[in-house]
Amino acid sequence: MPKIDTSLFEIGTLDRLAAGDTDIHALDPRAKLVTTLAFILTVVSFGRYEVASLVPLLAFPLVLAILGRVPGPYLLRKLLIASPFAVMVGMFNPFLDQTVLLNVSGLNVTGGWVSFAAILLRFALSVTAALVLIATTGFAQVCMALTRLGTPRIFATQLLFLYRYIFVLTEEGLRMSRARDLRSFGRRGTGLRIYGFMLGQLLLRTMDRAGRIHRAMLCRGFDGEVRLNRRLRWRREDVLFVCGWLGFFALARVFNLPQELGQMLLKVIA
Amino acid sequence: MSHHIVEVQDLRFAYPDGNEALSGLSFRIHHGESVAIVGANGAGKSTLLLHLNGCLVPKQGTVRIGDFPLTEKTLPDVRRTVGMVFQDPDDQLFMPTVYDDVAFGPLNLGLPFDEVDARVRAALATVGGEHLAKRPPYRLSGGEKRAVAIATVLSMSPNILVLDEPTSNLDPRARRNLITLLHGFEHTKIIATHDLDMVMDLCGRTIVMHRGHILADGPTRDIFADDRLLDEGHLERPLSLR
Amino acid sequence: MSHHIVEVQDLRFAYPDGNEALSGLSFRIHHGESVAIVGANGAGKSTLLLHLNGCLVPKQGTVRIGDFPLTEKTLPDVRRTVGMVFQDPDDQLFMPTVYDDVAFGPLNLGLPFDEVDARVRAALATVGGEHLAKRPPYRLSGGEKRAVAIATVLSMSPNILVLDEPTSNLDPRARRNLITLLHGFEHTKIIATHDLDMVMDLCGRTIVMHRGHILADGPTRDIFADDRLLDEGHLERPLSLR
Amino acid sequence: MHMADALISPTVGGIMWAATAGLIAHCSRKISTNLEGSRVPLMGVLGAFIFAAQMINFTIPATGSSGHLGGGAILAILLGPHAAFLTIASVLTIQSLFFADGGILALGCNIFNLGFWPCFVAYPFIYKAITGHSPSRGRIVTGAMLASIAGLQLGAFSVVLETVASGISELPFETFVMIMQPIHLAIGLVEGLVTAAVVTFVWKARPEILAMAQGLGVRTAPSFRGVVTGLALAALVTGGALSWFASAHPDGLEWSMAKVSGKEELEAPADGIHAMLAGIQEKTALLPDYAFKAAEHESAQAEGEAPAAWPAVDAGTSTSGILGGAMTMLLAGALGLFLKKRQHRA
Ligand SMILES: Nc1ncnc2c1ncn2[C@@H]1O[C@H](COP(=O)(O)OP(=O)(O)OP(=O)(O)O)[C@@H](O)[C@H]1O
Ligand SMILES: Nc1ncnc2c1ncn2[C@@H]1O[C@H](COP(=O)(O)OP(=O)(O)OP(=O)(O)O)[C@@H](O)[C@H]1O
Ligand SMILES: [Mg+2]
Ligand SMILES: [Mg+2]
Repeated sequence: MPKIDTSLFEIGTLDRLAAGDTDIHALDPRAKLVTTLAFILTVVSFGRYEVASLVPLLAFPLVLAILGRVPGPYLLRKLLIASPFAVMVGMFNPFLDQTVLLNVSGLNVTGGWVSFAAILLRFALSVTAALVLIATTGFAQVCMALTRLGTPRIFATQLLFLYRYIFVLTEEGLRMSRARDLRSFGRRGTGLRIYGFMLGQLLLRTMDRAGRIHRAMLCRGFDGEVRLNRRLRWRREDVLFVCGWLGFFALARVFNLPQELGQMLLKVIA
Repeated sequence: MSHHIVEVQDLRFAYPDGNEALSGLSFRIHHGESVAIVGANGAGKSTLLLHLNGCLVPKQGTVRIGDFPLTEKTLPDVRRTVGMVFQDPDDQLFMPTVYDDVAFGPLNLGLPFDEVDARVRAALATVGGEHLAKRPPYRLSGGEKRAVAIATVLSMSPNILVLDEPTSNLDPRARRNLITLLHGFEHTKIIATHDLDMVMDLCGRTIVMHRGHILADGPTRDIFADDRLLDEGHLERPLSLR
Repeated sequence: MSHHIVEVQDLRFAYPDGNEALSGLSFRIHHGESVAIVGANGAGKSTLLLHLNGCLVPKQGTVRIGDFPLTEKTLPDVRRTVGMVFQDPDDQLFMPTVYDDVAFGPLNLGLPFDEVDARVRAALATVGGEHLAKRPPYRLSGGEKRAVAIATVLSMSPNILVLDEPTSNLDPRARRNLITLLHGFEHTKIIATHDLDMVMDLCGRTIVMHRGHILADGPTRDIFADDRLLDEGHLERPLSLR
Repeated sequence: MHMADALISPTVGGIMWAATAGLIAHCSRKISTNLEGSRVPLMGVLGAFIFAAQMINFTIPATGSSGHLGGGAILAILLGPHAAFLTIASVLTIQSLFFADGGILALGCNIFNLGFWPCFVAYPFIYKAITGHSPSRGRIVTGAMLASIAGLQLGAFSVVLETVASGISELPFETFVMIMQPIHLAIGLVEGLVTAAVVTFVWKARPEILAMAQGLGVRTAPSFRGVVTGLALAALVTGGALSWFASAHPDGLEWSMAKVSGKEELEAPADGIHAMLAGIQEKTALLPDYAFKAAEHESAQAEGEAPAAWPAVDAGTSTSGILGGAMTMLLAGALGLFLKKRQHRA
């Protein structure tokens, strides 16, 4: 229960952030969506032992977060909350893969540790990119971009509805849960049987509500399609944004930028 | 002008579980009238309203809006003419932002972008909700939600406004503001409610329903003066008349 | 006897999104008092009620029920003492029949079968709902649901009754019946509502809330005579006082 | 059991995305043509119900821990397979975008694992087969239980396959299976109980709702069978592709198993995996872990010498790597500061 509670609160925060009006917010949602997808694909296409060469990619979420005024501490907190699965599965790598890859001044670094670090870095990159996308775009806009990019309309519409009614229904669920707890005295009443009744009850109410919403929609001329009164137009900024970042991703993917930089430095020093 | 007439003849309706919610109603509401539908819980008020724009289809009897009986074919026209405000604004505000919600109807009418925008602004201005345009509906207070729900209907410029318990859960000031707002509309208004004091303020005519029937239909003052009738309809004389 | 005292001191509470719903409240309600909590939409009434039996935990300040501060340890006791009726009876009625629903609390208290049965019957009789015992709650009318919701709480024989908007969506007769019913209880009663006429009928004392604060706390007659206060609290003079 | 982006390879992610996208497109067509969009609000709101149901929890008998509803099976029963699949897909989308549960690339896998099996396998072949046209309490309970368990087992097994085929995690196949399947048997049992309880409640209170859902299935029955066949084929192909990847490059599995069993000598070829990463062609490929290994073996054999593998680093490269990495971090920090400054001035 606390988990979904805080998750909902997070949705609220993302909503608030998405209402901002920075240059990043002003970009076409399609541009941001496409670039973010390309970014994630780039990130996961790196080899499993590549850590250093992933580092330059940090630039993407970082720049967007700063320009789009997404607070860093917030992103960090979200990362931490979401990390357990990746950490849990990746954690085995150091034990299972003991090949020595590096020897840094007498300290053996095994492949397992390197790939573990790579997993964590990929995780951080892909999750922050997705969060920054929502925080600078807003869910409705992302849905709209999805439709424009070929996602079936019915799916996008459905997503919008789901999103809208999460709040209404979780409130209902919370109130029912409260009502039960008040008469349960922490002992009985929280078993499966009662739970089934409660969920059933909640489900019936939910379906009734769906019926009422559908009626409300029909009353306003709903014909199977949900339209938004916004125009999407590619501007020069959007094209620049997409091309610039895609170029950068390609660069970072092809050249090991840190490596090159290090070699240059070494040469300069030498 | 006859376009704004609402006529119901011998209307019957049963829910799928066999419950006969309306068992033979007839009335006729004229252009510009403001009519209250009152009665006990479960008398059939909400069910009746749902028939006025074809949300429910009668088992028997007819509903006419203007010169046309309500049929499959006239449905789109009727829905544009009859604007319906539901009891729970959460059922009516389903879009991501207030703006999108108010624009939903006009967009479905196929209006051009600028016309839609103008209508949305006008409708929000009428209910005093311009500043809410960008907010998501679930963040609004009860009174704000109700006002926006009315705006979503106004933006389709209906001729007839149908409201189901518009003042429920509003604080006294929000209620007063709403009543003032409704006073300002010259639409035909049909309002189902338990708030008899609002009826006194707003409606010249009252229809009393009881178990799917019409118990009485007449000038509000007369109806509220008839204690036996009120008692039969599970009603009470409004305080302003005591 | 002191067991029935409700004391709130400097209560503060903020929802997770940072919204400060209560910002420093203090009051003391004595045994047998009947107190109304009124105020605008969003003033914090419901939030306050949820603190009185530990559904929400204060960020700062204390709640005392009887002689004990409300803590994790005293929670079960407090919940038996304070019976809470929610605004929407649907939230509260989740068992397959009315009987089961009213028996739910006493069963969880670990009472023997006969005692539970006796309590259920008594509670249903008090609200005039004996004939509903076998019906499923989701098939009841609004007024019936409300009565049963109160019975579910009465069956635990609380000393303090807390009600959130008990008259909302009731028809005038159901509302009158409820008021009569509540009149008959010698419990301490705390009622959050927008129905100021019910307050006039039922509560000797009124607390006016505004934006998480207490704007006024005193005899109902005095409060409703103070037009400036009422205006500040988004209220109106009840019709029975005009 | 949501998979995360960090743990899957682009190949696996991409294949599953394609499979899922195909399924979504197919289901959308089914629904929009059959039902004129009228089920859209119901689907959306039921999706939200899955979240709301998590507000209520229950105590699992004898363990004292608490559980809640997962949702795949119940949605399939209430909505029929197509609408349910779309609803599950949208629930998972929200979770991945807002709760960072799973990830965008892994979304394809997650939707497939948690949506395909309950909707297109467990529901038609288990639940409907058992309840038939004359549901009784016993049949509903049995059907719901078995469908939930089967759906989750298949889903969990897919997670294992996808993870192992991706080769990012070092967890060996067998170990992973031994962890995942029993855990999900327990989860499936609980989910089955809950699903059965809720469905029987609805069946008693409002039988018409279930009849309606079932009726939908019946109405689409002729094409439905075709769909299931098609989807089963798709699943076979997908599964085949996955196992082809696994078997064509067996070292992903064998290598890690060998590790567990302590056979160190198998390591050398594994180290060669990234040997060719110097070449731009391979660098830009989307299949870093598997696809080029064969090629690399061939070329290594052809040239008769093992190229210097990145992991077998010489001191010079690693120093420059570390130095460069640190510099990049510094640069990023500087960039950040610069942007912040500019913003304040703006
Ligand atoms: N979806 C439904 N299925 C079956 N019966 C229903 C349904 N909705 C309403 N009813 C029944 O139809 C009758 C009329 O209900 P309706 O909601 O129209 O009453 P109402 O006058 O609006 O009551 P209230 O004042 O409580 O809103 C009642 O007996 C009610 O129980
Ligand atoms: N779950 C929640 N999360 C965040 N804010 C909330 C939540 N519930 C209520 N609030 C906010 O807390 C404040 C007090 O709300 P509360 O429900 O207590 O008001 P109320 O006086 O009961 O209003 P009403 O008369 O409309 O019932 C409001 O500003 C409301 O928006
Ligand atoms: Mg009604
Ligand atoms: Mg309240």
